[in-house]
Amino acid sequence: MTRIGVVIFPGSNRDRDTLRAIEVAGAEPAALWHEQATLDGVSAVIVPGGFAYGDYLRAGVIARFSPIMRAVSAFAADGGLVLGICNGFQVIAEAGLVPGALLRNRGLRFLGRDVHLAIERFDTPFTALAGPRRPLRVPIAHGEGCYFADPATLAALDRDGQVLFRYVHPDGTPAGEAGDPDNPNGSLRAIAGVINARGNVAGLMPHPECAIEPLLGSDDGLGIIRSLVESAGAAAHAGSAPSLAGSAA
Amino acid sequence: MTLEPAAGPPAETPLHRALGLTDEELDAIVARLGRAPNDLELAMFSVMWSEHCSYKSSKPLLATLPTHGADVVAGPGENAGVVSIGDGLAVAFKIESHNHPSAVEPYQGAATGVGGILRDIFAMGARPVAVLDALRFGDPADARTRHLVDGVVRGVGGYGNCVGVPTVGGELVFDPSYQGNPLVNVMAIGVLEERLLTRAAAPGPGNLVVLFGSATGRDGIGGASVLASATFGDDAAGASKRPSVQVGDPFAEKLLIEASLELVEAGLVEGLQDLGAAGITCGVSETADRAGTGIEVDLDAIPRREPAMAPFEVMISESQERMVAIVRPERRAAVEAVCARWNLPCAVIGRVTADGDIAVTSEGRELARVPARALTSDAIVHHRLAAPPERRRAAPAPGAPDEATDLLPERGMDPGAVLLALVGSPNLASRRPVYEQYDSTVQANTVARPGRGAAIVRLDGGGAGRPARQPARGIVATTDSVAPVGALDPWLGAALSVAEATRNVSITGARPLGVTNCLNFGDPTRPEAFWQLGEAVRGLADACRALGLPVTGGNVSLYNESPAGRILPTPEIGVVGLLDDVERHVGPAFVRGGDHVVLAGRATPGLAGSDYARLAGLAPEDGPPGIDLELEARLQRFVREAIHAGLVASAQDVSGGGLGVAVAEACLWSGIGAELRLPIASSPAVDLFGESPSRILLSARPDAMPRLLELGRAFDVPIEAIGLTGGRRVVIELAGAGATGAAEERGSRVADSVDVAVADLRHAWDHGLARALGWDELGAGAPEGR
Amino acid sequence: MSSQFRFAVNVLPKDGILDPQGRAVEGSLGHLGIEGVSGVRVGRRVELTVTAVDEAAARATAERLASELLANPLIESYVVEGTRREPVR
Amino acid sequence: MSSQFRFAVNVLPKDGILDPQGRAVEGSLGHLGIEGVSGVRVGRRVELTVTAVDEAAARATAERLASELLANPLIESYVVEGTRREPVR
Ligand SMILES: Nc1ncnc2c1ncn2[C@@H]1O[C@H](COP(=O)(O)OP(=O)(O)O)[C@@H](O)[C@H]1O
Ligand SMILES: [Mg+2]
Repeated sequence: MTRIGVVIFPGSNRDRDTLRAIEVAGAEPAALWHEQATLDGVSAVIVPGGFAYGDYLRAGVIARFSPIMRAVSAFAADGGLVLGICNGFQVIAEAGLVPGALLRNRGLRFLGRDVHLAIERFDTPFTALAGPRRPLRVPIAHGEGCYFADPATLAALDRDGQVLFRYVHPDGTPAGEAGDPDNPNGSLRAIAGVINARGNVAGLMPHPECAIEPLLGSDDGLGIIRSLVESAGAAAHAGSAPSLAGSAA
Repeated sequence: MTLEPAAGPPAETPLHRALGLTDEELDAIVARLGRAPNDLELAMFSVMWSEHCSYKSSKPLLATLPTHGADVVAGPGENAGVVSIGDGLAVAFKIESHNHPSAVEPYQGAATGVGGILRDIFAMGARPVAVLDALRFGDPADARTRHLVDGVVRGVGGYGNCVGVPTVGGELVFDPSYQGNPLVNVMAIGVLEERLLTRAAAPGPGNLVVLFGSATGRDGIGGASVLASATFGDDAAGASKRPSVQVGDPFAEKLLIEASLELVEAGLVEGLQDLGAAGITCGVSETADRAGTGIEVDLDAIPRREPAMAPFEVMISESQERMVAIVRPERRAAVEAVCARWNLPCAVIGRVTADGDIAVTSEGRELARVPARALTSDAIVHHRLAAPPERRRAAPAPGAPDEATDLLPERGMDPGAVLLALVGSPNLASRRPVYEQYDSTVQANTVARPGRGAAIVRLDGGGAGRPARQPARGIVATTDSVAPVGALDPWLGAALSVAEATRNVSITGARPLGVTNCLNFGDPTRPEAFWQLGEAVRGLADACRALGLPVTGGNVSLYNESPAGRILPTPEIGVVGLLDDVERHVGPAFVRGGDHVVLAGRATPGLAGSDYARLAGLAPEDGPPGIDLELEARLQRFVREAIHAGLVASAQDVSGGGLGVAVAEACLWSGIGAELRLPIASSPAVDLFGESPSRILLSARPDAMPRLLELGRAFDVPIEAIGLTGGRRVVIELAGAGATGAAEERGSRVADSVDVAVADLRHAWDHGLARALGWDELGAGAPEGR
Repeated sequence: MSSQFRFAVNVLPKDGILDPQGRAVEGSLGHLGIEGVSGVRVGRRVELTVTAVDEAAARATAERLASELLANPLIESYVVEGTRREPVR
Repeated sequence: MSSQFRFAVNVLPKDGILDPQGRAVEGSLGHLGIEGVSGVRVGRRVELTVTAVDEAAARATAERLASELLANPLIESYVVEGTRREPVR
């Protein structure tokens, strides 16, 4: 079975949710402790939500320096699949694995609610099985999720198809930038998630791993987790970069 | 009366009084020691014999509560109540106040309140799975109130969100009586494998006392800092500069949770105790007393955050995020390894002894020696004077003849307009602006989030190495307090609170497991306040007995008075229930058009204490509605049975704002209207907006109706079909002799029908709170800091 | 005639008050391979421009803002730093 | 022989970066009845002690900490302020 790793920092708090979501999506979850320097041969890595190292100073910045992140960066550099969710997105953004930064929500309050999300591309390892249903309804829970990048970077992201998820109104029309409750944190261009240029590292603020069963309000997030599981399985099977990097690390 | 705060105690004030102990209490200490205490011992007594730690005024009252139940595995006296739920699992839960710290520093007060109650849960070996916050403030338009609400809500979120425990419910109530003294009560719930149940005891002389978590600073020394000037030569200014505000570190708490649970799961600890009020003194004396042992504390071994701390400061510091474990010597290394893994400082600070004393040593010298019992179970008990107020308004006895207090047509009010006003009023409007600041979904088990009715959290979801159970069960939780009625009749207020909280659990289909409570009252040396406390405890006990429920724990907060006034006596009731199959829970919103709407129970007269009374005024001699506890018990059994039999589509409690608001909510949550014809038993105001208890608004498919009505008869519960769901308006026609007669006598038309668009109700409900608090809709608030 | 003055208000946790952020920074130094750093305190810095008739009046405004809005006197202390006169724009 | 040096690092949002906290401060001036305040920027201030052989080495450490940890160059700029030599305790 495909093994997907979940990084556990001190202060991670959606690690168990993520491990379980991987199981539900049909793969074998593997916990990766922040102090370890290797990835135990997993086929993909999820950096989960929470408050790594308390999110003190700036969300994600202290976690970025932990030993496991060196391994994650090397894995990503070798083409390994990495998904950062919420705090995990903040961590990989601080680590420079994806472009941009996550600022305080414009309303200056933590927000925990459901949002609507459009998937902008279905040809990535993170979204291949996520269609066609949209917009997705998934929960958010964060205080620092306002996506920021300078104008040139923003233009390039849109041009190169690196915007993976966008906040939208319930009817699917794009949310505004400021003063629109459907863009909960005031992210520039309503960006909720991005992918790196190479297409193997993605991050998003909402929580697909907490939207995997109707009992809890939505299973719209399952397609994202399943996409990752399938892509990781395919990559491992083909003996391509991810598994090599994992065993070599 | 002092006009200016004194910089320090005048030289002639005896130390014990400066520490808050009375002469009588000093005598009692001397009697227990057989000698005069030294200053360190006196400091230890002063914190342990505080009302907060000793329950010296409330203990005799609490002893009258029903606490037994077949499934109760830990009751009052433990850090949290624990009830077995079968399959080897148990649920731990408790509610606690942090009123006074929150009044001083709302963010940190609320944050450390969350931290404290969570520690009580995982000290039992339970993983915290849910938090509920019950908040009460003064006038929402007042600047000070707004500052407090903002800070408290940020504090609850700031802590709970970070530690990864979902905040799934709570309350937010405004009443002028809380203007100078807000209430911040927090309830936490945890789940544990019963075999891992851990007690806060220190058995086995020779065992080690291990302190782990944050280092000890001068936090919360507060009143005791007089000792610094009195005995340690600090000048008064220096003493007053010592910080008394405790600052919480939720990140440290998260590590503490994981480390504590790992220690418990690995079987490495004999006992576990959180350190809160009275710090190490409380931790060691309570654990020793529970085991009939003593503890010798090596002061020098305690990790400090600050230089030059005096012994008394170390012993009574309330630094947050600390735990004490009792550990066998051969397991020391294993315990240290777990703490190191979680990067938590950890130190052996003492040993369990057989002599029953708490001894404190430093550099080989003994600084204090006090019997553990004298600090805890044998602390002084005060039998306070109780006296009822001279004038009070009592509820009519159950079954008393109805007396119309029909203000509604008299004032020429359109009941639809009243309904809109109620739905948008600060106490009834949506709490979304508040609970959206909380993470309610972390742990991926929240089935019913905050917003409508009781919270539901799935158990047995599986994952992380644990098998999923089929069907998955669920925990249902709520907090409630009917404080305005308690001000008129404290017995009734407490009984109504228990009835409402348990009803809110029962209407989901869950079986209530037990009751926890936080008694927020005034100065117990004031006979009327103490009478209120006594009556409330009696009401709590009576209601729990009638419903067959144990009180598994709680907390008492007294002296909730300020120059601005006294709070309504507020018995905050927390209830936890169990759903055998979480998928089959029933919600409060209508689910489809064409269902029958059914009212189970019957309105009784009395409007005092209701939201309608607050909005519209009422006859001065009107009393609050009474309660028939037997009917309440039957009603709750009926609704659980009906849900179990699959007869119920939705079930909504009738409480704040009465039946009118209950209908409005069931509609506006679903977007489905209703057309109802309400038989008026006493008066339109009472039947529409009265808050008499023991009523449930149900909806059911037409084909379920015969069996539902039959079940009502079987349980001897009055039950009436009052209309159908459907459309986009809420229409309630008021029918029956009572209404027509009363209204016609006054020469007005029968009280007009309620006829309001669901969308209008929704709008009023959505925006009422933000408007009342002056928050803009996106939630931009005051800058941090202040 | 009024001028503009730029101030900075430094707000830091009071001595003796727990500073979880400062502790977290200290705890991360190992991973960064940085040695010899201690006593870390983390606070806020607020920079602002005050338009007033003279520096004394401007400073009084900055002080008021600091004490009433920017710092929580129970747990934080502040210092108003300044000033640099700016041309009125 | 090494000495201790105390530094402060001021981290502020770069020009052009959203600063909702600064806006919030400006927005609440009205309630306080404070006038003439503008251009509010809210950032962080970190104070720390560095033990090193000399001031240059100490400052280098503080600079490294500031650039690698305390500020995110995408969105923030920083200034290292110092220094006051402290007696080694
Ligand atoms: N109102 C009450 N009803 C029942 N039990 C109570 C009540 N108040 C306090 N208790 C019990 O008394 C014990 C001491 O309470 P408390 O000092 O708040 O505990 P802790 O120090 O662990 O927070 C607890 O077991 C608590 O459950
Ligand atoms: Mg306790």
